[in-house]
Amino acid sequence: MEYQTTSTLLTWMTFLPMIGAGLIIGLVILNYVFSLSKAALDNVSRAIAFVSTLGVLLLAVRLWAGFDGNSTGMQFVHHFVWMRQFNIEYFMGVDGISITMVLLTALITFVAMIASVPWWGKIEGQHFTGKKVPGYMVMFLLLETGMLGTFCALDFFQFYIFWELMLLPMYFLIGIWGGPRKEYAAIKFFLYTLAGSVLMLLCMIGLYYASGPSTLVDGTPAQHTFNIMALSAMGQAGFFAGAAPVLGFAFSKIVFVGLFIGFSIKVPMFPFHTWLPDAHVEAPTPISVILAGILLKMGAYGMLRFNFQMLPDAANWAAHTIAVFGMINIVYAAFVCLAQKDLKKMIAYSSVSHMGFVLLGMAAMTPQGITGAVFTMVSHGLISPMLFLIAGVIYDRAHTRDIEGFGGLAQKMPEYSGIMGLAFMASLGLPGLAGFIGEFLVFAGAFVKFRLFTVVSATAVIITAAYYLWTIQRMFLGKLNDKWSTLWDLNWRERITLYPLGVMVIIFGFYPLPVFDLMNKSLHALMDVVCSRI
Amino acid sequence: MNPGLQHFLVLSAALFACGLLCLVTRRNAIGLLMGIELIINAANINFVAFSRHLGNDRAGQVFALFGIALAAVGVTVALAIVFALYRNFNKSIDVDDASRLRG
Amino acid sequence: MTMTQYPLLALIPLLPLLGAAYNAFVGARMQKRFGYAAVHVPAILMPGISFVITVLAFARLVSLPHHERVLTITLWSWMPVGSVDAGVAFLMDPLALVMCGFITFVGTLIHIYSVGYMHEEPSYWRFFSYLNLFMFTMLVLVLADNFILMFVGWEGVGLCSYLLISFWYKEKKNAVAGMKAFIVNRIGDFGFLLGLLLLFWSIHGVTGGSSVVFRNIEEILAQPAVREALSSQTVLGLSLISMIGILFFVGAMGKSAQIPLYVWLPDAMAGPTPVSALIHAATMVTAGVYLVARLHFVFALSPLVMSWVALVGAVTAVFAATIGFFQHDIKKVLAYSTVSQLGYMFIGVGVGAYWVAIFHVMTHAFFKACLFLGSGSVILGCHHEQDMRRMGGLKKFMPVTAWTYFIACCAIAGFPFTSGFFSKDEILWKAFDSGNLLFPGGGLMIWALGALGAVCTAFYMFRSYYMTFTGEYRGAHGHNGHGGHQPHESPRNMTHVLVVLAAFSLVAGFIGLPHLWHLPSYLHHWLDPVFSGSAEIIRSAGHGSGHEWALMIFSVALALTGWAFARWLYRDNRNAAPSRLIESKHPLVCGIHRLVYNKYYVDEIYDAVFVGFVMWFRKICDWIDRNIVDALVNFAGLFGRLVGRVHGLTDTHVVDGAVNGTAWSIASMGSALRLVQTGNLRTYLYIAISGAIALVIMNFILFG
Amino acid sequence: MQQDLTAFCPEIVLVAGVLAAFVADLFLSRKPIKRVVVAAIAFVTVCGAGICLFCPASSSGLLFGGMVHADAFSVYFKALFAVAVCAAVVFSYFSDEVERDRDGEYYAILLAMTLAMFLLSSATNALMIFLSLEFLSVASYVLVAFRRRDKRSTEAALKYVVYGALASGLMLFGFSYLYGLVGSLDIVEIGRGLEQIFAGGATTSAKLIGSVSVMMVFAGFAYKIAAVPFHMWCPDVYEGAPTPVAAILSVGPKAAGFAVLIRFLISALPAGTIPWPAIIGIISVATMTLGNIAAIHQNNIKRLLAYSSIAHAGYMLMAVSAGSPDGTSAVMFYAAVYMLMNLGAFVVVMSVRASAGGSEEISTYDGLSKTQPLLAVLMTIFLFSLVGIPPFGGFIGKFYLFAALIKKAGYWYYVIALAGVVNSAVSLYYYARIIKAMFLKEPVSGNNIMKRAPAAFAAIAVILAVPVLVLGVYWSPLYLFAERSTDIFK
Repeated sequence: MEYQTTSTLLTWMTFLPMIGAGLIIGLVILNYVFSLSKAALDNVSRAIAFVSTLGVLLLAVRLWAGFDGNSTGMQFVHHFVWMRQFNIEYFMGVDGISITMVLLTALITFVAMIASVPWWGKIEGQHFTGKKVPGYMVMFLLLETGMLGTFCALDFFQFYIFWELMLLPMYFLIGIWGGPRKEYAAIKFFLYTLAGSVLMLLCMIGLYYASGPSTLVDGTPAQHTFNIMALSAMGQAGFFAGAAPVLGFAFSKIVFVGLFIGFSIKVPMFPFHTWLPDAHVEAPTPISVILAGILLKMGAYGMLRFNFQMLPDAANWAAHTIAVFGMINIVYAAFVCLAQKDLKKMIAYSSVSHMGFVLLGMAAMTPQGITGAVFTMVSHGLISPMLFLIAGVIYDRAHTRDIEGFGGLAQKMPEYSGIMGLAFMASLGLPGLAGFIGEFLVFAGAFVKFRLFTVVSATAVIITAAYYLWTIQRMFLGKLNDKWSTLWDLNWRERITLYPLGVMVIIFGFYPLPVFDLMNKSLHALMDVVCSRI
Repeated sequence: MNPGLQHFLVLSAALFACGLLCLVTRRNAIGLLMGIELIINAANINFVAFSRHLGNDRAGQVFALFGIALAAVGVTVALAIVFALYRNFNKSIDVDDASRLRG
Repeated sequence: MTMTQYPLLALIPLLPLLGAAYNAFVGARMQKRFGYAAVHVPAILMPGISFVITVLAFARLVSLPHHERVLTITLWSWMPVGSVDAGVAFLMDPLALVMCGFITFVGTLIHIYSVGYMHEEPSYWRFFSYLNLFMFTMLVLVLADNFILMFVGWEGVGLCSYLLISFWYKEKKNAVAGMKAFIVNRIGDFGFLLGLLLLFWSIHGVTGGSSVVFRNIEEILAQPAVREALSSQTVLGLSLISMIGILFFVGAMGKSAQIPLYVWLPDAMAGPTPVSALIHAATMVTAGVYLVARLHFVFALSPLVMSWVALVGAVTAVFAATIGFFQHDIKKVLAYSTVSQLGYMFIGVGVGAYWVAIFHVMTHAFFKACLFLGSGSVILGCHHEQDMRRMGGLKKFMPVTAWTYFIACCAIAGFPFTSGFFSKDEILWKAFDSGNLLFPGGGLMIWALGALGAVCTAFYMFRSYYMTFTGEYRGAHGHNGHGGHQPHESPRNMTHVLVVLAAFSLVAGFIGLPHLWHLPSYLHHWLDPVFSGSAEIIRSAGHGSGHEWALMIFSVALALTGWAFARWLYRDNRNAAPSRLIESKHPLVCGIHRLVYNKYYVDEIYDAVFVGFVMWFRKICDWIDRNIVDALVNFAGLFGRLVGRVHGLTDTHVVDGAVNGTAWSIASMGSALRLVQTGNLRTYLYIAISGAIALVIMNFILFG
Repeated sequence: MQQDLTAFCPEIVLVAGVLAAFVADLFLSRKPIKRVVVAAIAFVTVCGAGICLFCPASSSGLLFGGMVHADAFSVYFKALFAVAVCAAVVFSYFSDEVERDRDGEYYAILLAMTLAMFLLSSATNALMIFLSLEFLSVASYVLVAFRRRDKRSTEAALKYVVYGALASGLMLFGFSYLYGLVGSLDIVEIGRGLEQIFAGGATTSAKLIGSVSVMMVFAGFAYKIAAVPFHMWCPDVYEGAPTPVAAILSVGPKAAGFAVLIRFLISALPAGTIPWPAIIGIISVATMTLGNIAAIHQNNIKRLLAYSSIAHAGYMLMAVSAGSPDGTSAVMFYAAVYMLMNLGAFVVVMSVRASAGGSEEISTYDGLSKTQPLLAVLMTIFLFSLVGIPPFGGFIGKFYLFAALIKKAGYWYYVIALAGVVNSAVSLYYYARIIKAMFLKEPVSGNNIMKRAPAAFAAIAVILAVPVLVLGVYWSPLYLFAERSTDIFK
């Protein structure tokens, strides 16, 4: 079906941060002419960034309000021809799957922004929030544009542009504002993701030339297309399954593998996950928050949007393998968590483990499985930011994250311990908190397809509890280590980042209907596509 | 007996071979230039021989003339550079001395 | 089956949640500003009101016809995906009502008791907030109308027990105990989860649709076709239904501390005594029994599982009881007695006498709570002394405690006409009379084990009584902490609670009188509609009433024997036999003693095997991750090595990884190229010419 | 075949410019004025030539008995050269590496070089190809050797000249055999002749000689575009030559080489003769891989950029090997983008070199983002564009290259494309190294700015950066231009 422009909201949302970035750049240039004081420059750029992220959040609320959960199609479509060569279009739109991610992005980015400014709470010593502020804010805003664009783009080429657009800011954000081994972490992140995305590039071009004729939005006929909706329609019609083989493999399968590798590096999936711990450990807190909260979801989102929606036959062919990798992610990463001494690293690996649930659920291709996978994306998108913020709180105070080094903190920081307990419990899937619903649905969905894998994965329920509780015990319980007798409890800056997330985690634990209402219809549409080929 | 095409070709091939040999064996800059001259002239002989073979086709002869001319041009520039070499690399035109740029 | 909407139902769990929230968020400030009352008054009020509502609900139920006694309220649909029709919905049927009744009642009492017990505690508010939270989760567990909501309560109580066990977290051992409890419980939850999934999808496989709501599943399983399918299809050599039952039973084991998952419960005594009384004796630990009773329509279908449940229960009953013999810590004794009593309850559900099991759950709640609170009062009186060897003669200091404790002992030992007597004897009789145990002579065997457990119970309970309350006070000397201090009776609010509970442990039995006496058994009649579904499956061996009389008398005799022994050995601490036994050098004797005293070294074995394995395996995984995956996936070490190179070879782990990953890497190739680029003109010419030749040759090789 | 010279006016303008420059150099005595005047002449000339390009006549037909074919294809490249040389004139004027006392010659030779590139891009006859190639080479030799008293400059020139002479010698020899085989020098004629030979009309020895000679001819082109195995001069020459010269060498002659290569391959080697796509493919993979891998260890920025330019030659050859109109237009598009971003990078290098007292080590760039943020940002743009990451022009260029290959849809092309993407991932290492130095490292107290570099460099860099950015999001005009220019081959 043909999508005509109905709203430019998404475009505004996506490019608002970029406008903000432009303003900050202008400010910096002005600063060359009549030099402002550093403090002034910093605060103004902070303000600009803050306002634009806030604006995005408001637009996101508007989006939510205007979204009709009962239609399976794309909404808020903004669609025009961008480049006639290669029939590239500018095509923005959200359906039930992507809107959850868009809302999540808007929210988490705003939270991360609050965590990136030194307001409403004292920050002592050298802190990244005081370092090269305008540059940080510009990169941060560009990153947001990239993320939103990736979730909204419905033209493969456009998607790719946004996808890569995210890389550069991320590289700098980790590389400049990161921790001691930032350079290594940054380049590693960059190389892994780039390696994945160049593969994706080839597959994209391959799909383009394999695609059949369609018409551009303005009605001109096109021999091939990048339009994701058109491509999906063709793929669901078995168009790519029948395409000419590549390097001796069936076209759809090899393209599936290529795309899948590209996305699974971002997820990250088992053997490609090693960039994540390094990136997380070195990145400044807000960037870890965004990394865990949103970037990881992009991989999974891409899998749903491309691998599953466009190449259902190959998806069914690969489901079993994906499930195996999901299982490995879940269990293996859980065990690795158990071995970590660095709090942030442990949390990073726990993210790997939780994204395994997403993989497992998707692979199952049952209603419960896919719904669970997407819901896990949402809940993990709320929980893991909390975890990283929490890690950041303690690091700002103690300048170390060595779990063994702490002990008895609960006496000095009761509120902190409480919120951390909440986050940990949510993350280990305690029923009644958001983490559980996704986890349970994934297990429920996968059990019928992959009984063994599900049982093995479910053991992670125990391991996860083990490493979280052990961490709590080592950090918060027991005798207070005198070294930390000077620590102070949460300040307002940290409260306003942590509490909203905590509240949402609890609410979605008992009342997840809003999320389901958003995504159910689209997910069912997707399932009709994928599951019909089982 | 009057020489036919193949004689000339053999000659030119021989010259060409000498030229290459000369290029890879000589350390003296001038020697290298001579090697190049040999190669170019081998080509010129070919051209002339072929043009003769094709019934005095003018193109070949013209090409040969241009070849000679350009060889001259090339060598002029080359000699200038060799001179600079001689000046900069304390009175030596051994090309092996000029091996500072590497890696 | 018609069901009655009853909105008030939602309040029963929600009120305690409210109390928990109140204390969690403002409790601390309230405590500072208005004193402790501001904390405990709401905390007590909430479960109190819940109790009142329960009573109202009872009235409402009674007003309904016998077989339609079901109240429900659905708040909202929870995760409407496919046939997962879970809602946030509560259901109260007679079974739930009984549970609810004594939970709220005993719970409220224990809240009151805690006011006295915790009066010196600085983070008083935290304690009450946890306690209320526990009430909430426990009530959710009991009132849930579907598996998933029940699971919320199921894990919630685990969480609360974790929080309360490690309440005094400054002691590392408390923290560890809490952790242990939670993780062992999670192992059970693992079983619960898989059981649920298997049940859900098995039904789905048979009928095409499925459900997670108890009543729907019961109706589906009532269809003979479904029963047939589930018992005929097999998984891993077991019939589906048996596998489901076993998995659920694993869950029950974890929660209700049955062999092999009982190890957490004794350690759980690290928590404050009211917690031990409420969670680790009266309510939470019986959740497993409740689960089996709730799922009677599943378990009844599989005699195999039933027999297992009964057997595990019986063995646990004896095993734990024997450990009780030599424990010195008064709370440890009670802990093991709890484990063993839970064993009895599982015998009950195992032989299909569900109502009796619930009966015992209830009576046990009274007398065990009484015992624990008594011990708590003792501990408080002796200034936080828990070792019975440093007590003795407390009767004269704290008479009320002593008497109530004694009464509770009689109840648990099963002296005639006490509550324990009725419930335990009924269980033993049902076991003896059970007709659907798979192994031959099963009934007799289970009964024998139960009887053995009974005598042990009587013995160690009275042992603890005599060691504690009779003889001379041994605490003052050698106990320099409070040297000279005399033990004192606990404040009134505590003793009153003790009295109430003691009274109930005496009389509570009369609601379930044995049929033998041709007197009405109210409880049986009350629970009848719940279990009627599986009633026809449960067969009795059909022993006559003569047997029953005999057994009853016999078990009374057993109880008296145990009591007599204990009295002879420990009364007034006169008899030297116990000390001789302990000092005895005879290898066999002291060997056995050490074995039993150390709880058969089960904890040590677990540590060595399971914990050891996990700790080893995590190291392996970590090593693999750092040295193999990171290296190999760095595209054959290339990334790692190059990054290392690009960043000045500083990062040893990358380079090592790369080296481990691969011997050959592009980086080394790059340095080779540097050598080729010698800077010598003639080399270049060589290469150029040979390159040209290579081109020509390649041209021929490839394309003739 | 028309005989009026209107189609030749750009070249004529250039010739006039060369003469004017020489004359001015001769008669003006006062140095400062002379510099300005000569540079101005050069600038105006190139602009003039560029403008002439766009009068329709300049792309109309054969000249000089088929020696030169002024067609759309050549016009595209000529426009490229015009832009490049315009930039070159400006930054040469501000660079202190061009010896001030002799820059009259410098600009004259620069113009001559431009003329040579113009001719090369439109040459359709073996003789013309050889002539213009030599012309170009000789001009480049002189420019490379321009710093007479500089050891490195001299050494570079020596290597360049000998290496180049060898290559053109081989080419000449190859042409002589081709001439013998088909009896003509016009490349189209050669094409026909070879077709007949390979159609089976002739003996295998003829085929043998045919392919050998083609290989020899190819050596000449390969040397111009610095493709393996004729690349070895490239790093040394770039390092030794004055930076402005290196800059212009890295884009001008390379592009010209591609122009003539494509023309030759398509006209002289039609399908059925030599299976050049395969050979080019192999060479392209070898070239890009070698370039990228060798670049990783370089510490001299110019040398690094030299290797990167080799790698980029490999990328472009990749599309050449597709041997399709798409491939051709992709190469042309890429050549343009590459010209912009590579010149940009070199300009930044010049600026840093000027401010850091002639140092070309990568360590010079430590903390550049602190000392000269603007330059650092510009350099980042150029480098990421070279890597081929959106939203920069470089990505679009690469996209077209890969697209051309994949469209061909053959085992062989997929393999090459795969090699291409892996390489562009690898290339990130050494580019990121510079970026890392600029942004992630702190400035070393040793190499703080000694003197201010002329602002002109930054200005040029900005001017070059703008199209690099714009082409990242809006590139159709340029691509259409390239596409239309390839029509002649359809």
